[in-house]
Amino acid sequence: MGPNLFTNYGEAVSAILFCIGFTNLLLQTNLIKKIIGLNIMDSAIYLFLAEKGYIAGRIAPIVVNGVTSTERYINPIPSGLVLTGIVVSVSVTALMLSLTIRLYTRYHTLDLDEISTQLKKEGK
Amino acid sequence: MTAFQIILMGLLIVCAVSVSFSKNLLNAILIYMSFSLVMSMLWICLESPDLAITEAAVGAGITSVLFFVTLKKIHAIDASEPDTKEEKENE
Amino acid sequence: MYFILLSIFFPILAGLFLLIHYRTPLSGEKKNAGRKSLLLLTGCSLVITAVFVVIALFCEGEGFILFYLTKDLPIYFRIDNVGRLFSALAVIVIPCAGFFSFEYMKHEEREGRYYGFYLLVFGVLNALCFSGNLITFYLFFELLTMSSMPLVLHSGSKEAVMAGLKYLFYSLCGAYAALFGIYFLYRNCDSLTFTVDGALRASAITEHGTFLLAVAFIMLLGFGVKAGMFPMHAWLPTAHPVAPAPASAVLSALIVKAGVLAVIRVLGMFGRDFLKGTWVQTAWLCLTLITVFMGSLLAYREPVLKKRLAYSTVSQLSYILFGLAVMDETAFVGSFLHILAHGFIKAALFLCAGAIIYKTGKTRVEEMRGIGKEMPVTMWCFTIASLGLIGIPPTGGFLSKWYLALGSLNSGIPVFDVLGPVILLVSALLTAGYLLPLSIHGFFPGAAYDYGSLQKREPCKLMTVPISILTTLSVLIGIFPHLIIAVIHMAAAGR
Amino acid sequence: MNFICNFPFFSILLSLFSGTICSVLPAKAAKIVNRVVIIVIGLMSAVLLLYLLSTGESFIYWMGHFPAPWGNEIRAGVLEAGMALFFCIIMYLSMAGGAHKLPGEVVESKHNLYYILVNLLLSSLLALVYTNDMFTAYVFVEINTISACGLIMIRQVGRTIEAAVRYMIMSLLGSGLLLFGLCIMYDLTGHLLMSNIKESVGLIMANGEYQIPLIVSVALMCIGLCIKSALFPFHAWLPDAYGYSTVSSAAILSSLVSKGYIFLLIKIIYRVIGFDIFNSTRIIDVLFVFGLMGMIFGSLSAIKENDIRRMIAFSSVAQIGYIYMGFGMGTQAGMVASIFHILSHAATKSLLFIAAIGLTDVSGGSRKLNDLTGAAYRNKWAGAAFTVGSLSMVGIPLFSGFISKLLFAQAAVQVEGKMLASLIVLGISTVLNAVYFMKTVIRIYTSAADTPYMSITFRDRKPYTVTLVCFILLNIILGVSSQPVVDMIGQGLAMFA
Amino acid sequence: MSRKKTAEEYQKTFAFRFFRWLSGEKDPYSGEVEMQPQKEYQPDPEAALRREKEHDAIMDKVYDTEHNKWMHLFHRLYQATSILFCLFLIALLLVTVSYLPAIGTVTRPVNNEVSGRYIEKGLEETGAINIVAGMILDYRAFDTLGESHVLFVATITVLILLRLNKTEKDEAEVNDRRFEPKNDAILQLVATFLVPIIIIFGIYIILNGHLGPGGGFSGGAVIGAGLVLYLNAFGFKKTERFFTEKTYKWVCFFSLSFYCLAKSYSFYTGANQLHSVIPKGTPGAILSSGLILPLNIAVGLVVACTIYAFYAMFRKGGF
Repeated sequence: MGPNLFTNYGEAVSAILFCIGFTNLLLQTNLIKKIIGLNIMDSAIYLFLAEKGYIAGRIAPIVVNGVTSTERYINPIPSGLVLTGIVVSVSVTALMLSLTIRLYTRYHTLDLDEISTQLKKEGK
Repeated sequence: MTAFQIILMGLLIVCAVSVSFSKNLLNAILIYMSFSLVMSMLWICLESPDLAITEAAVGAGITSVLFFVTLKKIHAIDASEPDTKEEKENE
Repeated sequence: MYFILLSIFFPILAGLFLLIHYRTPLSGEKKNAGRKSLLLLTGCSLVITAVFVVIALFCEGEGFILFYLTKDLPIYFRIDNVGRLFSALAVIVIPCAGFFSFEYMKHEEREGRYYGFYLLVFGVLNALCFSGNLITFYLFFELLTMSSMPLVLHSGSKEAVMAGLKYLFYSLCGAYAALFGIYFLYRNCDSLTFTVDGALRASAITEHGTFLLAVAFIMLLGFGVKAGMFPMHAWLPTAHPVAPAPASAVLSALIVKAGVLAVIRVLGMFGRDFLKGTWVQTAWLCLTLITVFMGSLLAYREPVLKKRLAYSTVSQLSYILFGLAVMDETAFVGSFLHILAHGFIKAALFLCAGAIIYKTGKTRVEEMRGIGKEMPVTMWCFTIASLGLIGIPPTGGFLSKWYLALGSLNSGIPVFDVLGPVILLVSALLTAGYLLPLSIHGFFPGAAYDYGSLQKREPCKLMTVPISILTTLSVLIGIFPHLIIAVIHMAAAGR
Repeated sequence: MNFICNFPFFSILLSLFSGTICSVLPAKAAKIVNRVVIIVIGLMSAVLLLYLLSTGESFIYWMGHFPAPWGNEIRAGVLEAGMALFFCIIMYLSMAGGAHKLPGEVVESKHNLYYILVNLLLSSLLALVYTNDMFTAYVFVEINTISACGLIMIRQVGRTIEAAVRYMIMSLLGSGLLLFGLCIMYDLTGHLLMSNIKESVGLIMANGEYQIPLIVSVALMCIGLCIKSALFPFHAWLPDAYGYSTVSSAAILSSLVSKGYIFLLIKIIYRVIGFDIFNSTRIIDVLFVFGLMGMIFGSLSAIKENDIRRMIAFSSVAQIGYIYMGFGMGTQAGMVASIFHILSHAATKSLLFIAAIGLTDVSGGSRKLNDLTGAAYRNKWAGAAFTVGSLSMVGIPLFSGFISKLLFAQAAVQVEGKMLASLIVLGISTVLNAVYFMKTVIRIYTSAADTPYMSITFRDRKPYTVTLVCFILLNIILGVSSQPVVDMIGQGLAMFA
Repeated sequence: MSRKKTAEEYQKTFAFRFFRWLSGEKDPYSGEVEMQPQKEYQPDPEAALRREKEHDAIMDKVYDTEHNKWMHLFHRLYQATSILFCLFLIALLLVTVSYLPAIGTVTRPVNNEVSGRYIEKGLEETGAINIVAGMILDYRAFDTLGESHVLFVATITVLILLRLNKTEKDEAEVNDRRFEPKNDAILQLVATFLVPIIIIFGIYIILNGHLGPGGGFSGGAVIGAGLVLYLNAFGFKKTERFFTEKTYKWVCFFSLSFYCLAKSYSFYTGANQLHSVIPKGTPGAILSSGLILPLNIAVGLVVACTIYAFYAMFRKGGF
């Protein structure tokens, strides 16, 4: 164990959240819950990223009164990356949900295992 | 501020875990919605208002709406084909 | 030099042309016209190629590089005496069997495919004989497998397909084992060009000596698959009988010899001095002797004629490999003589068997009682060839076995110098046991034979002439061996 | 700055823009736009490749007004330009080869959407090839994933949708891991540009301070990309996805999409982490072992398969195993072999998919091997093409597959510890490949007694046949004159470092 | 006394099998098909049917999840290993986190010259007060270009999946009606007040993207949410008057094309060191910071339309 586990509690929490999301995405057989897991996983990564930009005692990177000094603002890069990331995860969520609807109209279940069982029974 | 952050993070983990174990899909979605809200609060604490706005609009707003409409659609599909619904209920 | 290229690529192109042009099965009214042109084309191609090869045989030169596969792996052709002897064998057997099949394949549907691949095999065999380094050799070795497989599964029956697949897998396994060795040779040699006295770097021998021995053994085993050596012989008795008879003749006489050729080349690459007296030699001798004995024994028990001949091939090829394994010059001469003798004899025998099947439809030995009365020319040839295979003077078979035994006795390897000739002798007896009864019962069917049902069923000239030519040649080798032996000695010295 | 240096930027933007344009065009116009764009980009890449070969140096292109650590950048070297050219060729041929099947597989009103997806896929591939920035790479990886998913499920059969869901799940796991690894890497180095990260990584390795997080981050990125490129234990989605989507999709997916990720991995290895540092971690051993397992299990699954397209799909699993085995050797030679195999596999696999569709067409649309008996006589060109593809896969000399196997073996011989394992598995896999491919070839050349199906000749389907011929030629060219390609790969890798 | 074995007994002996192998009749690949009488291949529909039935029977047996013990066992094992894997992942990540540089401090490598320049020169070089907006739309605009195309390609895939043809659409519409509240008066009243406010707020966020928190994406999402509310209150009939698929198509097309072209211009001039003619304006004014404002508007339009399109697609497979 390294020295910074408790200082980095935010990152630790996001790591745990990441794993919870990951587990949900991997293990839940219900598609909707899988998708929620995916969203949790993505949010965890964004939290992880946002923690990196944070510097104690500084304010958001919006220039106030034309003061442009590094001493004053937090790091803007992670925020920018997270913004991009959020768009990606919304798109993916929409796509996954529409896939879910399509699968449901066809197989009348949200359970992925059951779907694959049905598919194999079809034997096509 | 730190204590507040820690509470929020604790809430995040609670939300995430309870999503995994909730049996009802609607509950799961609602919990996820609150997860997003907590997340956006956390981002305010982390001095990232851009993210907070976006997360509030997207995570709590759009994504949840999409989840709801999916759920509704699924119930509609079930209702439109009564046979399958009965089967489901029998189970 | 261009004749080498011509002798390789002319038949390949001709074969491809036949494959493309006659791709649909011939049937109905068109069949006769189509067949005529097909046979004309095939015949012309065979003759022209033979002419090219004969001219190429008398070429002298350094060889030339066709193109580079990768930076230091050229596709390189060269003529040396080993290649000359092999291609001399090929240039006689292939046209003979080809003309034989003009009659034999008369009633088949997909003749175009058959002749196409037949010509491909011819070209690839020539390339194999003329290739100047291991990578070229390997390339055409694989192509040989690929182009001869369609001959095996020509009939398209399930049995033939399975046999073809079996042939393919055994060959590929063997070829890969060989390729495995080639990688190491490539790393430990200055170049992959063939030599007769070892191309390994001296430093490599001292550093990885044991490892290289294992590599040599794997390569021998790998190429041995093609030559039907013991643990991987099973494809041979499966594949040969299901092929059409002329194709089996080519398979038995030439294609399996490609494995022998490969072994000779590999032996040259590693150098005899490197392998002599090592465990590799001992193991190899053991395997060959087991194969010799086992093949004869199995042939002895086998009732189906073509299969019996296939087992006999297994046995006879290991005579050759034994001679190479002894690594003695006399035995080497014996091996080479046996390559030629066995090539002619086995081709003749298979063609005879084909003629019998074609005319009477009989495949099992016990049905062939009195066959000699029905088809005298064929059976006479069969008998003479059988005598050659057994090793009765003055045929080529006698001479080669004599040299083999002599070489083995001279070699001074403990145990094997005596054991070898003994097993060869026993095997020769077994050969007599499985071949002669056919002739005896064929000519003397016994009192119970119904002479009334006897009818003359001699096949036409297109069949008997090739058989006679091959039989005659097998005898001639035994009578006038001097020229050949001189060439073999030159080959052994690497000239 | 020479005008040619704009070409990478032009090709990415052109394909992105054409995607947008196609959304308002009718299907026919969209098709033409798609073809033209691919050709134009291919030409630009070819010119760029020649230019780079003549100068012998790679160049950096600013995406914006700001230089290295502040703005985005793309970078072009010989390898990148060559890959872009190759991707264009394969994509064009795949699209042309599958064009005649499209109306039957996709609803008429959705054709222009299909071309949008293809355009965007191309742009994301190009961006992955040219990018010099990790986060850009991530964004385009997502575009790649989503458009690949669209390509899978554009033919809406139950299987494809299920496969698309599985594909998305696996890919999202992969992207999650990739992004997480990326974040850790960003935390440690403070940069997102590849060249700057590499400097910092060098410093970190020298200081020895953050070594554990560094290795974890590298491992996460590697695993993420492995999952996305369907390395052996993560291949569950692959057979359905390749087996049931449209022909062009299958060809593109198998030959390009997974290769895009693999190329990104190569970039990460060389340009972000550094080849030597990467080799000093144990990650390469893991890649090596999974590669070997993939080679064997992929082939075994393919042998059991009775559906020709699923069989080819499973063979992809094995081939990707080859590529990772090359990475796992940890030498320059292994890398060259892997990259060559990317090319040869792309050329061969798309050929096989497209030939297979020709064969199933003349067997009443059935894909069962039993029904394909004699199909090669009914569609001669497809039969010949399938044979060529199979021979190449088995590794018969004169075809591209042999050269890549030769290169792998040459690389293996130089690595003492992994030599025997890789050579033996290479051999086993060759024989297994032979088992199922030659079985199929013999099957399609076995004449069936009487079949109710129609034959298809050259005249019936000219574009299709021409495509097949092009593919065959490509395969043979790669197999016969491989040396220039190998040299180019070596030169490109040298420019990478 | 030796006894002669019968043929059947003999077949079981080792010697028999050994000789079979020796004589090459035993085939490692195919069992015992050797040397059977030849048969022509003939398509046999009955056999095919039989095979299919057998296949079905096997499949039924295998996928009879309730009674298949192995399946259960496999599932358990799979779950157990996955949980173990996840625990392992958690442990690994925690260890990694513990080695990472401390959070919230200035000295961590993230706070280097890159972020320094963004903060110090960002206002001057991009003209945007919101440094984040300046960064994503100017310094790292290529990422953002990619991002908007992610959204675009996601819409395309949703279109592929959910867009229905004419007849299906009517059916879906009927279906949809049945499950929607019919003209709920309260909802309509609330919506009449709320929707304009929401949309105006969204527009504000977009236009202020370079001045304060927000930007094209979040503003677009807000407008989209307003549209969705409007749709829910008044139904498709009303929205279709001003928003159809065609509108969506062209709005998206123009916004994205503008985005592409504008950014291409800026990339091209940047890379070739040409002077860009786009004025920066005075920092703080609405019309300032060069391309950022128009880009934000374009993105906002795309996002708003996309959100609405998603919702409409999900509801009834079309607009």
